[in-house]
Amino acid sequence: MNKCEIKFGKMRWKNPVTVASGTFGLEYAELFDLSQLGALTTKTITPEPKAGNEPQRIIETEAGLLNSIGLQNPGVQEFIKTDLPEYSKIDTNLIVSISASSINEFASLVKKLDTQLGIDAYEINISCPNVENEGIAFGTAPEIVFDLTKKLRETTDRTLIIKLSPNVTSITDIAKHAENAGADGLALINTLYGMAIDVETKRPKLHNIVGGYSGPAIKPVALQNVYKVANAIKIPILAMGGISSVNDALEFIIAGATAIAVGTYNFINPLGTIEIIEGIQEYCISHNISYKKLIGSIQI
Amino acid sequence: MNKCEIKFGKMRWKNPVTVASGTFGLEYAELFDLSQLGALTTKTITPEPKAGNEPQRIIETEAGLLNSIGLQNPGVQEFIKTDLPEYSKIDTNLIVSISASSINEFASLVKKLDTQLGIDAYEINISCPNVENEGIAFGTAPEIVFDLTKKLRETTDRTLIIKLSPNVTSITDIAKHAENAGADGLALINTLYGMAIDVETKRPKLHNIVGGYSGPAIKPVALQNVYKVANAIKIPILAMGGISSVNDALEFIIAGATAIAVGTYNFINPLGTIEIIEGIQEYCISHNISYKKLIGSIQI
Amino acid sequence: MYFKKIPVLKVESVNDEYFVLRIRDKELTQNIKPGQFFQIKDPDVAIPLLPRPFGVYDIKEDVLSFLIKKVGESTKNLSILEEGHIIQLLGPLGNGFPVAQNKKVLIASGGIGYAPMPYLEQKLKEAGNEVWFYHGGQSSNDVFCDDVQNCTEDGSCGHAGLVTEHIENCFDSMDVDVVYACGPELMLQALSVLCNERNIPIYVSLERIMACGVGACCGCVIKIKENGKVVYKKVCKDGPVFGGAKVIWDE
Amino acid sequence: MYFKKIPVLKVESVNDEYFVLRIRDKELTQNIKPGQFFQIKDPDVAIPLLPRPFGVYDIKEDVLSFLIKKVGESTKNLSILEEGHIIQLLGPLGNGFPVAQNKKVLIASGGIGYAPMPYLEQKLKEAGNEVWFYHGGQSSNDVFCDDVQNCTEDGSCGHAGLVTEHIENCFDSMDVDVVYACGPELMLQALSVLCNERNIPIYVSLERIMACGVGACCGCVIKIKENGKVVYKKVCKDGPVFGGAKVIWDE
Ligand SMILES: Cc1cc2nc3c(=O)[nH]c(=O)nc-3n(C[C@H](O)[C@H](O)[C@H](O)COP(=O)(O)OP(=O)(O)OC[C@H]3O[C@@H](n4cnc5c(N)ncnc54)[C@H](O)[C@@H]3O)c2cc1C
Ligand SMILES: Cc1cc2nc3c(=O)[nH]c(=O)nc-3n(C[C@H](O)[C@H](O)[C@H](O)COP(=O)(O)OP(=O)(O)OC[C@H]3O[C@@H](n4cnc5c(N)ncnc54)[C@H](O)[C@@H]3O)c2cc1C
Ligand SMILES: Cc1cc2nc3c(=O)[nH]c(=O)nc-3n(C[C@H](O)[C@H](O)[C@H](O)COP(=O)(O)O)c2cc1C
Ligand SMILES: Cc1cc2nc3c(=O)[nH]c(=O)nc-3n(C[C@H](O)[C@H](O)[C@H](O)COP(=O)(O)O)c2cc1C
Ligand code: FES
Ligand code: FES
Repeated sequence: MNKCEIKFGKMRWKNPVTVASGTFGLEYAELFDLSQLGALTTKTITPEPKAGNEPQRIIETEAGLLNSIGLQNPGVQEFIKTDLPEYSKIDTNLIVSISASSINEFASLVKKLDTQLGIDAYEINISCPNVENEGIAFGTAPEIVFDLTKKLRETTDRTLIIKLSPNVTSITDIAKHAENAGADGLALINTLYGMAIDVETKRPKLHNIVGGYSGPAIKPVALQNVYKVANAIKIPILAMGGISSVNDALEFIIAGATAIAVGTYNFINPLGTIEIIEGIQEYCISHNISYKKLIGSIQI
Repeated sequence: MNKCEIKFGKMRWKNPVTVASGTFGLEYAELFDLSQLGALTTKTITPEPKAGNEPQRIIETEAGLLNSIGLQNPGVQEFIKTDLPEYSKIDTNLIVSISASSINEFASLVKKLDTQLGIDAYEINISCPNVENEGIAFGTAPEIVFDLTKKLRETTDRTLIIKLSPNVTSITDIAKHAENAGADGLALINTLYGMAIDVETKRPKLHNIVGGYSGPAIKPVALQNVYKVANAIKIPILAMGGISSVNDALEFIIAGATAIAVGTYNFINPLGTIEIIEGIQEYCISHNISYKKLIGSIQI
Repeated sequence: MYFKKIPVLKVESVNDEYFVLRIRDKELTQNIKPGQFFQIKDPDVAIPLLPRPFGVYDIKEDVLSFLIKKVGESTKNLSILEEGHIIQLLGPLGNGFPVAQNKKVLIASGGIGYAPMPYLEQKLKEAGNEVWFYHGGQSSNDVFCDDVQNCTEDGSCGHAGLVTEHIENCFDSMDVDVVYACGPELMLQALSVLCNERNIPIYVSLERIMACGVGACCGCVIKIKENGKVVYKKVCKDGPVFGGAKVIWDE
Repeated sequence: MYFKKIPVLKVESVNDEYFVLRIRDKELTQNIKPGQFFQIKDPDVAIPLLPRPFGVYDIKEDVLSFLIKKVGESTKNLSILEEGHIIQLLGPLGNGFPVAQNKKVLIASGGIGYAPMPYLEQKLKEAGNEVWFYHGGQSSNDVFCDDVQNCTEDGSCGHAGLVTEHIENCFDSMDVDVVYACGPELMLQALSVLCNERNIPIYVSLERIMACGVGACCGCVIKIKENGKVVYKKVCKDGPVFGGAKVIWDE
């Protein structure tokens, strides 16, 4: 009697919890059985290998983490050869996060991945703040989001999740464009822009100057975005941003998220996802509410 | 030999520290001599009295504060009668923060205040997230910011500071429009949008559902905005957002702020402004740098 | 109003849930009205950010005491402070209770609402009032002193039942001029109704989440009836004590 | 690799700046390579958020020890933990030092870089190596053991001067097959140059700010020369031990 199964696009999840792209890897298989997760999400894969940004790449700040990894990844070829077979062995949904620098590049990346078994969904990362002149431009222009989503919708039958940036005037506008173009679901939020300076050297603490801000500090902002978007669209939301406890996860679900992803908190407590899965189930039982009813159950 | 005097628009400040609008009041005169501050900033005043939003209006969250005060204020008439005479007695600059619901209303508010002595600058609050269909719309449309600033520039000779919202796709775009229309300086940032939910009652913790997020959690975001805007404009910046220590203030100054404002931290340490003023002076002395040189001294 | 950093004189546990925090200071112990409060924080603790408000429990010479219930992070942190640890205090804050003169007065408290009442009782007695003191709690854990009329819901100490029931009975037998109350809002609301019916003035001390504590942020407002209108009043500055008849209670 | 919550066995102060943290656990003390480290955090402390990496200082039976220098919030917090307080450990992590067999080896450490060396020394000796151990610090405060060649910059203990200077002298008189080093980067860089000139292989253990500690986040990379190209390597997973000749040192 597992009360927390969900449908997300064409996928069925045994529970509503996955990991946020870029914050998790197969390394954690040493610690627990990864098939316990509702889904796995890969770090973002690009058409060609990416070395990533110069270090310093991470710095802890006020209740959060700044990162400028710069989408370091081995490229799709190597991903298919090395990582995908490993992921495929794990008995849960696989969401492959991808990024590219043009609509056509995105489409051919999806085409290439579509030839492979073992992939259940694509998360389209149009919101990474760490890749110059790329990625983020997509995420801020509603029309481009529409065109990109439409093109990818024509390209694949697999579940298509568009991951949105919070660094915009109207995230609902962009969300609606993605929905109208045929997205199966949305993921939000990617990191906020943030920065830190060393006052002794007068240098930015990150080599890239500006980084992506994640962790507990961004939770209220993420929650507000999820609530707003949930009220504007009908497709399911995969929510993330600072989730570090069962309580945090529940707030997002009550605000309207169908599923949640744990990001930065993996670094603090690698077993946090499992504790959150159990906690959600316990909440549903002790509050005598089905998971389905819990989604968007906010009382205004 | 006070090394930290500044010019801000037509004002001269004895030091670069003021308080953020809405987070300070004459009540604190019981604790210290308010003339020690470089400037005082009033809470936002509107043409008519405003009762403010229904409670619950504040809630502490992850390293920050959510508020939905809703610009509670006695209106300009009462402000001129009761508060202004008290403020005028304090020997420092007075920045009056104002808001209104149309360009014309803004202009006549400024006209009314222009008849009064003792006001050194207006901070134009076009970025309050807590007033429905009002305020925030101004802050997100560059053309309206331009028109509003131009109109006010034609209305008054006093220092005109436009206060910007971080909840936009491109804050630099809006900053440039304000500068081009004749603003003397910019204030940033106002609060981020944020939200919190009580998972037992399933109700938003704020009656207004969404509130403004301030405090340490938003500092990296504010710093990034200040850095970006400082690189795009020439007029001075009054920076705020989570400043809670001398170190925080220095980061903003090194990023390009001419002056800084302490907001939420007043609630935590009402003498924080004084400690920050002293700390900035000590830093300049121990690092043998003039305050003027410190502004925007970031090493890239 | 002062803002001071002062060493903890002592933290004394009352029982698992309650403790008394004491500090020693000449200035802070001057001219404090019963019902006034302080904003207190351990400056070494970054989160929670905000200080927390606590009413004045007792003043003996230059020792100022607070009776505190452990309910969350801040109160738990305060409960384990050691002697000499520096804490910050802002206050005294708020209006405090108006102290009647030579009247028959009734003090009613519930749970941690007991905290400001012993000091109020002392001031009332000094002003020549005849004082009855009723206190209610869930169990004997919530009872602090034998010298008052204690009621516990589980009957583990004093009278069994709700303190409001006992007070209602008393109203029939005693002639009360003024009521002072602090405790859960449902209790304050019920008492206000009882007093209203009998035309007895009642002063209630309210709690709201606070940020500044001094009236600057407008964060802590409640709705009050004033001259036929409903207005917002700041619990920190206009209160925490309000006339019970004027308060618009939450549904 | 394990993730465990374990009670503190003991925190022993070495002097004002350094302390030793011990825990007892059967599993965690198995198969640990010298130079490997653990990510440690007090789960009761919300901020700093991230755990902090510490090298293995000593293993005796099932007792695992860390030698830690107080430099910021987390290390200060760890230094005042009481026996029985639960801390979380993730590890062992990283590649560790490759242990030579029957060679003449030199260990060089500076400051807190001493931490992983005693355990390495033990393993090297067990593998039949002849070991010289040089350690340098600013003052006698940074010296931990009399059985090694200590150098202090202020001359307050052992030889006076920089440890690198002493090692340079030794290279002339001794025949060293391999060098193992941990300490400030300037020292590691200088040693790498000395070794390069003499064609002696050197392994250096590096420090970088870490988030995940396991290779998942790509946060802790440094630049390494590999097959004529410059590539990023993760200090947490590909390191913390690297061939000194391959490291591209920061300017
Ligand atoms: C004027 C005034 C006087 C007070 N006097 C006393 C006193 O003498 N002794 C005492 O023990 N307590 C007193 N309180 C209540 C005390 O301030 C709260 O218990 C305290 O703020 C809780 O802090 P926390 O971090 O431990 O708990 P939190 O984790 O902040 O909160 C725990 C629970 O208490 C609620 N809460 C938080 N802050 C307040 C608040 N300010 N008022 C009401 N509920 C709150 C929260 O919503 C939550 O449900 C007083 C409150 C006010 C406004
Ligand atoms: C693989 C590895 C093994 C280590 N082993 C030990 C050990 O055995 N004993 C020991 O005392 N220390 C060791 N360190 C260093 C230790 O991790 C840092 O001193 C610690 O993270 C500082 O945390 P803090 O919160 O006290 O200080 P913070 O306030 O975080 O930082 C204080 C200063 O230290 C710097 N710093 C923070 N984290 C690191 C880090 N991970 N590496 C380098 N500098 C950092 C900061 O930039 C800052 O200047 C090791 C580091 C690594 C990477
Ligand atoms: C170190 C790090 C690396 C990240 N890499 C990616 C990435 O490759 N692709 C992506 O879409 N998001 C990436 N993110 C963003 C996260 O997936 C997530 O959206 C964000 O961190 C907010 O969630 P959190 O606060 O729980 O971490 C990264 C975040 C961090 C902290
Ligand atoms: C309780 C509260 C009330 C505020 N009221 C106003 C206001 O009336 N006008 C305004 O321009 N900004 C207002 N602000 C925003 C602050 O001036 C400031 O821009 C913001 O809080 C960020 O600074 P901080 O993090 O230092 O508080 C308010 C903020 C808080 C917390
Ligand atoms: S707490 Fe700020 S006005 Fe009452
Ligand atoms: S700390 Fe995450 S990869 Fe090294």
